[in-house]
Amino acid sequence: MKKQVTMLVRHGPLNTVRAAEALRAAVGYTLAPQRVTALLIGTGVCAGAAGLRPELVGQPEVAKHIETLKLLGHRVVADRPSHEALGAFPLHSAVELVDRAEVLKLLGESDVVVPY
Amino acid sequence: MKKQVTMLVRHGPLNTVRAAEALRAAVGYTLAPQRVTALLIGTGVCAGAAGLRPELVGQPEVAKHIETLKLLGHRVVADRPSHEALGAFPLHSAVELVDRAEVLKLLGESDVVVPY
Amino acid sequence: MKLGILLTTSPEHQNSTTALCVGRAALELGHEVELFLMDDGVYNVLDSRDNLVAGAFAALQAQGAAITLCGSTCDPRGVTKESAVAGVVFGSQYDHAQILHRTDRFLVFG
Amino acid sequence: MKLGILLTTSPEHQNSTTALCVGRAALELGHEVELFLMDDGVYNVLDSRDNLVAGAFAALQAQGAAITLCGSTCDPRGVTKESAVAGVVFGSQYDHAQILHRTDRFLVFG
Amino acid sequence: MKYLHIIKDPAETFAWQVAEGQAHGGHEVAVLLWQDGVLSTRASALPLYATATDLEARGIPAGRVKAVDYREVVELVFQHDRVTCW
Amino acid sequence: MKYLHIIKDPAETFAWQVAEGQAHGGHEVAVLLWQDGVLSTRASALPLYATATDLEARGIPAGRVKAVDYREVVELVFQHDRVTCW
Repeated sequence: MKKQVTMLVRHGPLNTVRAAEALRAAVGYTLAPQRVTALLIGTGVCAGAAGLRPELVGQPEVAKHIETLKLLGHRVVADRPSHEALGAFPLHSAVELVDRAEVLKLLGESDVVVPY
Repeated sequence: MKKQVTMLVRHGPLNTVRAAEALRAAVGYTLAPQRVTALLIGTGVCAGAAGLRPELVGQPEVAKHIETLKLLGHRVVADRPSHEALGAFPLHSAVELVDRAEVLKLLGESDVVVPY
Repeated sequence: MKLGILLTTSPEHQNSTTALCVGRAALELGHEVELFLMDDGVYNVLDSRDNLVAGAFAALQAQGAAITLCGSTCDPRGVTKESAVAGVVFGSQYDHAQILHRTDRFLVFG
Repeated sequence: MKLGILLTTSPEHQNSTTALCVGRAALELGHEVELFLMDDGVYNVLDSRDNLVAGAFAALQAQGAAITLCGSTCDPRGVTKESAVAGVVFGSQYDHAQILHRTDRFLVFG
Repeated sequence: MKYLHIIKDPAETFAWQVAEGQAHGGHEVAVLLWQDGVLSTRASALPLYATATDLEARGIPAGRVKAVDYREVVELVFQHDRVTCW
Repeated sequence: MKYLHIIKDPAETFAWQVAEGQAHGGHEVAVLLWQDGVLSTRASALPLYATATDLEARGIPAGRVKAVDYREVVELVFQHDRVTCW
């Protein structure tokens, strides 16, 4: 059975490794029969910012995982209210902005939600 | 020169060791010529709750440090608005409730503030 | 039934105790328990005389739980086969994906 | 002048890099730098081939910074004189208090 | 569908929103508080559980929540179709 | 008295309150944003600094803040009487 898995990226992109690690794990989840969505929410939406350069502050890559998920046919979505609250900065082209209603629908439909 | 040092306890008492460690460090600060105040604020006020039993969840002691600070003539204060927001539970007898204005005054007068 | 547990925080966090208590109770009730540790979670099985948490994870393993670590998060943290609790598996995100997939419920401690 | 630095988080946090950058800049400008590491902060000097952060702290030490650990937080974490970067001092909260007292500014990375 | 939300942070807000939205949508939803989550003062019409040791460790009377031990936690986890550990 | 507040969390609110209260009380107060703190969108009349590498790493133009390197950070730290690293 194919599982619908949602990875919640809730932390800022570079203060800790958590956002990068959440996305790395989400890429890993595609190695089983699973439909994976990475949901960037709260400060986590900043992990979807265009032009992140984590190597400048000694932190691991983020964009690579976002691109891999997209390439493999999975989704990376960002919560619109969080994005607006943080100044609606430009997002990576592989990240879709979605409304809060769609976020709630996505969470309700997921077999597993992994808050990271 | 005697330094006025304020230790900010901002984390809940038992989810992590941080509240207990902040208080342990505050006790340590009394080993130099320093006037120490531990300020419980935000979820940190719960570290001042009467009847904490950290050993039940494998976490380190908290009350011992509060009592030691008081015994040595230093202060442990709790921010009143934080305490009220969390339901105004009974506090350890060594903890003084102070208004936000006094909290701001205390921070302004401190030579060193250590947010933990 | 099968219970999966993901632990990503160090022993500083009560997550370690909670995960141990839930894992133990699940085993006692006859369920299978599989844990995956990554990031600072791998420090939970860094063996030392004074690391009581590592001892408790070893005991959970002896009780029947399977513990797998993300090897690539162990390397930079200095957690090695020699320094870790015996019996834990140095695995990868592939294992994480499989555990998530084959367990009936997946509890996250982050 | 004297700069004190307290680091209480593991290498997962950017705090390690920021503390290193500030410490390095302070030394270059001719200041004295003293670091105190406690809680998960002690993992920053757990030596291993792949722990680049530990290497950077060793280099900061070679540049003139003094690094003291809270010994009692090392024990349960399995950080020992053998496994830590050479030259760091296994101290106590007494040292923490003295560093706080004798430095002109005290930066907290928690 | 039966949803269980497990909350450990007394400042958590989004998880409550999700839980209440699901209940509003006609699902059976319960909340389990553990760790410092038992300090939560959030008003809610949802069935609330809390781990007994976490209440006791923090000196809090069970009051409005149903205190449970870890075996009951495991039972709750398997009785609900979907469980999110926030 | 000259106060410097160093903020690393974009969601921080209390530190800003403290800083603005001190400025209101007639003190000279500055704020240095670093790490994810550079993501803060808080409106403030205080002088704002941010570490250049943190801005660059997060793809943010300096805009309203003055970008500084780590030597300038150290200078700011010693130029202010009291520094709090939130």
